[in-house]
Amino acid sequence: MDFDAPKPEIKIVHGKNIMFQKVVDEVLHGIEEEGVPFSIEELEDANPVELAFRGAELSHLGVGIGITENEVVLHFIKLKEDQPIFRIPAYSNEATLRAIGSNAARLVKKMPFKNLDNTELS
Amino acid sequence: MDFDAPKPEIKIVHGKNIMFQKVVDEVLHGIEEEGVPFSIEELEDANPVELAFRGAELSHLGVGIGITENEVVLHFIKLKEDQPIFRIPAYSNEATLRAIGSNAARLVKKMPFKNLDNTELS
Amino acid sequence: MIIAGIDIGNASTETALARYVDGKPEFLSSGIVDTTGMKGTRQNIHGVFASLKQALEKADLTVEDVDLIRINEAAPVIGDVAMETITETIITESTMIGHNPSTPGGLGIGVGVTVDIREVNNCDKGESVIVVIPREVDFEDSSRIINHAVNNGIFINGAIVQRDDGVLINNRLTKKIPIVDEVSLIDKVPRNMRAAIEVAAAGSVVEQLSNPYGIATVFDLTSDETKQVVPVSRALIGNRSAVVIKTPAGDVKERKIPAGQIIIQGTNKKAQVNVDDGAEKIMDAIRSVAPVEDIRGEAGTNAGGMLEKVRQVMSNLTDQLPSAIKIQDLLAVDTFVPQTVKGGVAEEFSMENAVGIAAMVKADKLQMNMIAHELEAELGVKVEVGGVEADMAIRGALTTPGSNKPLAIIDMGAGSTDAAIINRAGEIKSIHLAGAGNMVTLLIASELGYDNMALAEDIKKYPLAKVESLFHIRHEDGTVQFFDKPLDPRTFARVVILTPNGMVPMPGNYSLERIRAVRREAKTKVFVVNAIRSLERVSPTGNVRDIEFVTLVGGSALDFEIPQLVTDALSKYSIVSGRANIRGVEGPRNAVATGLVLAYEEGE
Amino acid sequence: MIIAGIDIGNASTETALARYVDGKPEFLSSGIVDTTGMKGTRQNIHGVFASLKQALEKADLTVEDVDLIRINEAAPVIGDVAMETITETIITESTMIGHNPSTPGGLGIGVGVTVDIREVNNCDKGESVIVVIPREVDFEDSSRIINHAVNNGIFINGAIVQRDDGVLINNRLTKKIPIVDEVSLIDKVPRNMRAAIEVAAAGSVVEQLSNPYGIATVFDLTSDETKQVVPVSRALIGNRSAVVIKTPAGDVKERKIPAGQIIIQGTNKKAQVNVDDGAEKIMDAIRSVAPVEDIRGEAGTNAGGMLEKVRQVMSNLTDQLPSAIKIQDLLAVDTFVPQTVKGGVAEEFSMENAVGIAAMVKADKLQMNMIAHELEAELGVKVEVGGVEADMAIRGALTTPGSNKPLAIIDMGAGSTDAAIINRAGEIKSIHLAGAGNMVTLLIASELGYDNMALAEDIKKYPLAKVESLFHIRHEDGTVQFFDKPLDPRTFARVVILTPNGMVPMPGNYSLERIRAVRREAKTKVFVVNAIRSLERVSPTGNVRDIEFVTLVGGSALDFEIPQLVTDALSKYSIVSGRANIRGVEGPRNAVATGLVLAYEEGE
Ligand SMILES: Nc1ncnc2c1ncn2[C@@H]1O[C@H](COP(=O)(O)OP(=O)(O)O)[C@@H](O)[C@H]1O
Ligand SMILES: Nc1ncnc2c1ncn2[C@@H]1O[C@H](COP(=O)(O)OP(=O)(O)O)[C@@H](O)[C@H]1O
Ligand SMILES: [Mg+2]
Ligand SMILES: [Mg+2]
Repeated sequence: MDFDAPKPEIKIVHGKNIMFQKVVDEVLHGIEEEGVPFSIEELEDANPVELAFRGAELSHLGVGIGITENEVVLHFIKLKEDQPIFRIPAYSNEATLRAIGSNAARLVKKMPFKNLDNTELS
Repeated sequence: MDFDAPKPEIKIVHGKNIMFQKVVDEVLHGIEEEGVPFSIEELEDANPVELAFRGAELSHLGVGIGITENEVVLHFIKLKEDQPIFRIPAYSNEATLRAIGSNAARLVKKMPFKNLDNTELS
Repeated sequence: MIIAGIDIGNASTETALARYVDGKPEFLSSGIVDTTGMKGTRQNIHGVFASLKQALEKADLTVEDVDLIRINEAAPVIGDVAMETITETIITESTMIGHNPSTPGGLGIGVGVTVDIREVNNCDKGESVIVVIPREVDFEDSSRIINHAVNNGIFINGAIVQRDDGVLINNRLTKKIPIVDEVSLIDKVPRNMRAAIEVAAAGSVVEQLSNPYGIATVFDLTSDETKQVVPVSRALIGNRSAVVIKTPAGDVKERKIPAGQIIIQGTNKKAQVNVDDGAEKIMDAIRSVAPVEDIRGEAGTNAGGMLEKVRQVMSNLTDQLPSAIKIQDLLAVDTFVPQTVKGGVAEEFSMENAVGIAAMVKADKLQMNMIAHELEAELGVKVEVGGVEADMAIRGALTTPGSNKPLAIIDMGAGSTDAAIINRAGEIKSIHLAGAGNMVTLLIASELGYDNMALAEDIKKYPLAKVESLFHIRHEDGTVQFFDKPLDPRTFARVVILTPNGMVPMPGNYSLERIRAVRREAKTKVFVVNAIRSLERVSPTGNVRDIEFVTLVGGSALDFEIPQLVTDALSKYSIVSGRANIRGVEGPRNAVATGLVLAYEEGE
Repeated sequence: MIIAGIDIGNASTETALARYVDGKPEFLSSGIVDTTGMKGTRQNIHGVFASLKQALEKADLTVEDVDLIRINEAAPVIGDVAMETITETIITESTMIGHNPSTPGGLGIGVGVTVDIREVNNCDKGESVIVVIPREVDFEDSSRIINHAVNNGIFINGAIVQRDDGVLINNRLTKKIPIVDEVSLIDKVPRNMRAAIEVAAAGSVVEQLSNPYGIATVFDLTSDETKQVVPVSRALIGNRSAVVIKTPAGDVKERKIPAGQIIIQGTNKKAQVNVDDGAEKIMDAIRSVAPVEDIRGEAGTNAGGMLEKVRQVMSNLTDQLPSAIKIQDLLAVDTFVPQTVKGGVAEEFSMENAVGIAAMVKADKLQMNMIAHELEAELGVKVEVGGVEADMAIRGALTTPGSNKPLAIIDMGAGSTDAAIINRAGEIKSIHLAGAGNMVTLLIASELGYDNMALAEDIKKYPLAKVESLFHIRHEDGTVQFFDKPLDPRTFARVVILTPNGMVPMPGNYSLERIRAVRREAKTKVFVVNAIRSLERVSPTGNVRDIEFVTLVGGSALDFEIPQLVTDALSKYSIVSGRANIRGVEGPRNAVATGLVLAYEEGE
């Protein structure tokens, strides 16, 4: 059997005209270090949870991240729309922003999540 | 963390006014024996691959089965729409019909597929 | 008349309630609660109340209905456990980094001189360099500097990075290099030294640096120098990435920690043995001087410390002078303990040898009569001390369907493993040995490097599973189980313990199979060994083979695999054994309590 | 001048090409192809051509440029392997069904008399029944009949089902019962007998029927009868579902298959040993009579058959009379082989003990001179036979950086493990032992129950992974790898071998860890054992400890874990060992070919 599929990617969705490129970048770095492909989309919507869920719908891995001025949200297609896995403030420090990106990748790679308070479960 | 999700089910989609209840039943028995929940939907569409993909979209497990007079198709949300995992004729024998149902469940349970020619990989 | 048999154990207090009709007991119900306070002390009374109340409620009776309470003449045995590491690994001047970052960068092997990335532009054209990148330099700067240096003709052949930036840096390089990241103590990486760095593909392990001749090839070593790098190469076996740095005096050593002697005083003989000779030698020594009167450790040594700690705990518990405490049996077990390597630069750890010890102490005769008196006063019911624990346990065990005299029992509790045997004539012989459930828990905790004993106890008692998605787990046997609601993200992709109170995620990176193997081995090392040791001692001939039937009783016989491990081992001696099923309904619990009721019938 | 060293091995033919300048060799290239035909026969010439051509092409040369070809004086050693099962399990009148259907129905334990479902309405009210449901009755009829019978006051306490209908039936019952399904040979289930059926929860195993006292409780057995059910209960340990049927004469036995004797004729002594005494005894016997002249099996026994088969294969290969073939070394290994239980009803299988044997035969001096002549004639280049294989291998191995005289090598090939040692004075001693790569492959195949040797060879050579979704796999070390395109559905949820030609799914239900353990153990049993055996023989003192340096060469030294297993084992004797790196570039390959070139320099 030989068949083909769309590229499996994590989808990051953020609001228009973003003033928070630094936040997006750190999240992307978290994904990149874990070696999972991703792509970015810009949408009007202002609710980060909706953005994240929209990302999960667009992603063929079912994993989406929504980013607004205020929040970064990680969502998974099999969850209820109003109940994402993780949400953190956009003003979180660099390590936490990277960690939520890592966790998106780890959801795909089936690896234990990083703690978002910068401590590993130990 | 306490959060909720829609019930994870395999979605079976078949054409309207079906004359092939027996086929549907055998597929369902295959799923039931494996212990995975399922639900059934009726749609106009006549193309079994489209029905199956529609099922995969509706299913929160991402697994759909499309059934028409002619064919039974197993699809998975992460695949390209025109490239389902398995397709068998609707006139297949009981064991094969059950097996495609089992395989839908096994896709969810992450268990090796049954061979659709009634032989286990050995 | 209504009789209650109550067994106060080290860990649990059990009740059997029966009505005597025509001189025959008819069992009504049973009760079990945790023992309150040290066995044989006044505090036990609360537990006795609770246990009795539980049984009475099940039978719809009250204390007033009870005519007689029989409590056990407790075996005066208490156990404690300790652990002593006997090897250590030391790195002098860091020469290797053998850790496994989850996301190293690049692939292959690179050799060069270690240079701080901020000084790399001082290097000469044509020089081969491994850059060292501390936390302060971010991945964008790092990759820019490297690309620039490479353009200037400096050979950058690898990188050692403090942050988790390996993939990020590599993705931005024009010429890809192997990168080891997450090296926490980067300041300890020596500069201006020759270094080799190797990163294997996903799923593979380093091949060059884990082979002494591979290191020799890289550094052009003489055969004498090659001999010196053997511990380095061995330590790197199985890693996906590695760094070796050649410092003039650097070395990795495994050394034995002199742990001191154990002195075993028998009735007639005396033996001394070094703890670092391992468990086998210690057990041989104990066997050679049996019966044991006392065991002491050489003063001022770790062995001394370990045994004196046990003695101290016992003395506190029993309110006796430490010098009056006699250690009368000891179970030593060889084990491994993960320990951080001294002098490592990336928190490398290695599995060090250790010896685990369970000690058993005979306390003063416990004050069961005092307890009986107080109970009688408080309840207004006649209370008597009903007989020796082992005798009662055998009587209880004989209610197991399919069992008959002659019969041996093994009572697997928390602190000690007790065995008793009854012959056709009804004569009973019994023995108490060090090492039981608590020892298993200790071994599990130390081999996995956990301080948390409650966690280790859960690992012991409950099966494991792997959380494979937010919605399903895979059990130890490969079966899959689905959940309607998503599982706690803290358990995601982790090994979990399936406790009755929910899934407990396991810290660390152990695979399910590893934890399972540790668990089963700990159970084998303690209970299989003690089953055979104890049967040897009670066998009329001293030979285990001459025992036909064994039933397993006690809390640890409830375990989901201990009985099968023991049964399997005993079957090699043609012994029929299995978990007891007291009165056909209680399983391995309630043997002594049941025996206390039955002994009344026999007029004891 | 240009010299080619060509090594014709049992499995591969290797070339080293060099230019001599000022009496010093400068290596240009190398070549490797599969050996054509049996080593030492005319057919080898095709392989020699191909191997030489490969090397020449890499160096941009032609045959005309070559001044001298040196081929090896081949070690006249051929190996073969065989396997003999020495225990079997037999069920007389089926008394148990111990298989593990993946989807049994219900939960718990049920006891009753076995009745065909079509006759259940003849049962009396109040009777306890286990229904037997053959293929002809579908799940809808079955559940209707059961519900109806239950309504009529018959106690249906369990079901034994031929089809995979357990869950389907159970879902349609008003009163849930334990159901074991997929019982293929349902006609062998005895009717009108007392039976007990147990189904455990997902992830758990049966507890009652795997305990002899549990079975005794269910069937109310006497202690003598309990003794008889021990093999039944043992066989059920670890299953999720089980059935035990009490037939008057039913029994499960494990019995030893008398496999016959092996007779080892040494130069001075002779020893006999029973094959069913196991590998250890056999190896002891061989050690006790060394040096061995010939090994024979007792005529008319399995042992005889096994060794005569080896002799026959050898005689065919070498064109000698079987009686002229002398077996001069033998490696026996204890192993387990999954075998279908005789008399089982659900294709139960059990792991039976077996002994695997690798035999080594010294053939006649091989005809290397004839090959040299033919080559010379065909190529028009001078060809000479260059020296004893072991000497050449040592010379080649000494080009490994970090190595020096004294040095030992272990050449790990396909049929034999050869060792050689060179002392400071340059004197060489060598030995050939039975058992190498092919033996590892055989052990893997038989322990996993595969007939397919090519599959077992792949398992040996390549790492495993688990396919966890249609898009990703998990490697042995836990690392995850993603794919853009969906993987072949035939690999889904299976353990796969990561061969260079893609993923090969493993048949059967083995876990990755199990296969990995079998693989590593097979490697240890053959190569670690033979490394020590062979070094003992070449050590000047007979003591392995007196060897300082060992390098590993040959095809099996390419393995991704064999060198590390051997290195680890030898390090316990304080021996520095590791994979050779011939000329600093060839890894463990090309030792003999390189040695052939170097020996010219020394004027040999
Ligand atoms: N369900 C269980 N599975 C495994 N071990 C158990 C279980 N319940 C209790 N234990 C173990 O049994 C031991 C206590 O046994 P018990 O017979 O109550 O001791 P004692 O006779 O000293 O009162 C402890 O080590 C405990 O961990
Ligand atoms: N990449 C590899 N990994 C593991 N084993 C290998 C590899 N390549 C060859 N082998 C094994 O090496 C053996 C052949 O070794 P070789 O040295 O070529 O034999 P010979 O010296 O008899 O020609 C075979 O058992 C084969 O399975
Ligand atoms: Mg990293
Ligand atoms: Mg089934």
